[in-house]
Amino acid sequence: MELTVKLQVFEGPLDLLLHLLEKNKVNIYDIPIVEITNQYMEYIAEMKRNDLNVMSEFLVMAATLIDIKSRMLLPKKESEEEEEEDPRAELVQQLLEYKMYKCMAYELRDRQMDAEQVFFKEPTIPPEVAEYEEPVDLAELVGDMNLAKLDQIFKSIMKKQVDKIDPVRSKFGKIEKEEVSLSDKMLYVEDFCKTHRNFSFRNLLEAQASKVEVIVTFLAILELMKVGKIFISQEHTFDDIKIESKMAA
Amino acid sequence: MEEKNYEAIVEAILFTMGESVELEKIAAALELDKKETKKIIENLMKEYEKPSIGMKIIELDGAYQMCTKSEMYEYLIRIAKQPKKHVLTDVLLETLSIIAYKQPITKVEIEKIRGVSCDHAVNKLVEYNLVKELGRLDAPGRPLLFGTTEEFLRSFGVQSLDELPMLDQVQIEEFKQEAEEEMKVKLDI
Amino acid sequence: MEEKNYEAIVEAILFTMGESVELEKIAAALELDKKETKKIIENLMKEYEKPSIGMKIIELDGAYQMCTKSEMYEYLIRIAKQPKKHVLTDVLLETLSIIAYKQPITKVEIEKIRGVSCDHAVNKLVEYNLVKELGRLDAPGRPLLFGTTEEFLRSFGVQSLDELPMLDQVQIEEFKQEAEEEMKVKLDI
Repeated sequence: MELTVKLQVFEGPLDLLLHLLEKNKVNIYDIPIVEITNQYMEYIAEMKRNDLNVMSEFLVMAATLIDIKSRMLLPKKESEEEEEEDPRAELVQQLLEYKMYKCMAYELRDRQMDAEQVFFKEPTIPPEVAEYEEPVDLAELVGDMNLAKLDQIFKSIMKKQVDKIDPVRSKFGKIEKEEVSLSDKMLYVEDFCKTHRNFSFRNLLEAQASKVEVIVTFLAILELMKVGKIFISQEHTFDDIKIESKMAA
Repeated sequence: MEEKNYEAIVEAILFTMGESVELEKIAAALELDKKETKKIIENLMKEYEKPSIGMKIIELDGAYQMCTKSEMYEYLIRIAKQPKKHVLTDVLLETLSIIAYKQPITKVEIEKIRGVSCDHAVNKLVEYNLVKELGRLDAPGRPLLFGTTEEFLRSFGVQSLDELPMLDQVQIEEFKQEAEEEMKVKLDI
Repeated sequence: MEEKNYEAIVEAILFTMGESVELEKIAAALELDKKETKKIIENLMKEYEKPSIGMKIIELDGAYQMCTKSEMYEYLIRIAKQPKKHVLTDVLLETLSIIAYKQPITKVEIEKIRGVSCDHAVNKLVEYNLVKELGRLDAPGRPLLFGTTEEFLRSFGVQSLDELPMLDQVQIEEFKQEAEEEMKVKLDI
């Protein structure tokens, strides 16, 4: 129920994103991606996860935001040969275009309200005139269309139908939701910190069973770093990350 | 509109309704009494007598109706006589082929196959007399069932419905296998 | 009628047909060329602007239709049935505006702009006869192409697609520069 109420407010991820930008009074061209991503994730966390179709649309955008966020966290290439593109550029473009159509939609609504005040008339063709209404000339209409061609059309439609059934995915079983919560993972990492004061990020990831676990572990590390429970260091780009516990043993 | 243009309102009413409208009703819309209303209508009727106007207002038993002047008939007939440009568009052909091979079929089923609403296409095909209603499906909402007409058979050179080569289960299976083969080839690369 | 009252004929045609009538057809009925016919229709349209007349003539993509003036609405609503209105949600309006500006367009392209699946919205718009299929794109999967209908023009009081309210290139540029100015200010601090 809650979901439908919220969805009336946000018609999709771009809509939500625009709302967040407005709420924070920031310019589309200068999205504070870290803040916005956090707020976006908070919103997703609030959504009841009962409509996977809707959720997935929001999640795609969440992934995009996190992708941009992580790219912005990475140190910039030092070579100045090619100017690095702002990772936000594509999103900005998409937001601008979406905003433009949203603006047009309002304009259309105004016009519709004006146009609605008008009445039209049903045709009233006098009987003397109606007699001359020519029947549709079927022979001309059908032209050189024949059964064989119609058959072709039908087959191509049916083939499209069959194509829609993804032969790989249709064989998949049910997808079970994996329960990997960020808070659980944080507890896990904190525990790990108690036994290992200094450890390697890679080692920690090796202990993770699935992709989801790896991702959530990474998020847990970021979160713990933010609250100051751990300290991380890395000598060079792509080197292993060293993690040091800042918590009392 | 500072001063109400009563004549314009009467005009608009008669135009919109198309059929005859009783004096009472017009008076109620104008918020005037019948006598005043009648005077306005009579003025308007006189105005319409001008040859520069193509319509006239007639009185029928205390009701009024706007219609074309009979001098205009010859032009209207010319409009009616102009062959309409009818074309079987892709949309119509696709819809027709689905109806032909899957009849009797409901609009909902057609929509399922094409993925788009088919109201307009089916209505056009009915207008062209290529498709007709066959009755109603005994299911919730009692949806209409559609099928092809005799004219369809004639125009497409089919002797009888049995002659419609059916895409049977076997063929659908073949399509499926074909699609799977294609996928396998892709995965092998 | 010694001299033809062309304006009266056009009036009678538009009145009788009720629906939109293409310029070609009117020209054929008048036995005039399109240019002359257009001039006559335009004169008539101007004539109809007088406040003493309750109707107006609108242009829809090269066709003409007679309807009532919006000032008449309050009176007509007392007597006539409200024309059927489709309530368009934000989703439908956004989807419609994308289709209107980008036609012909496929569902996939619409989804790219809105970031949300648009199946339902497009189907509803087709059902409301605001959007129609324009054929198929010559690309893998032959996806359907969509565009707006004449009903769209009518419902939104637009004469032709060229007349759609435009965020033109200039406006977009201004918009961008504004944003860039703001950025600079921020960087200066």
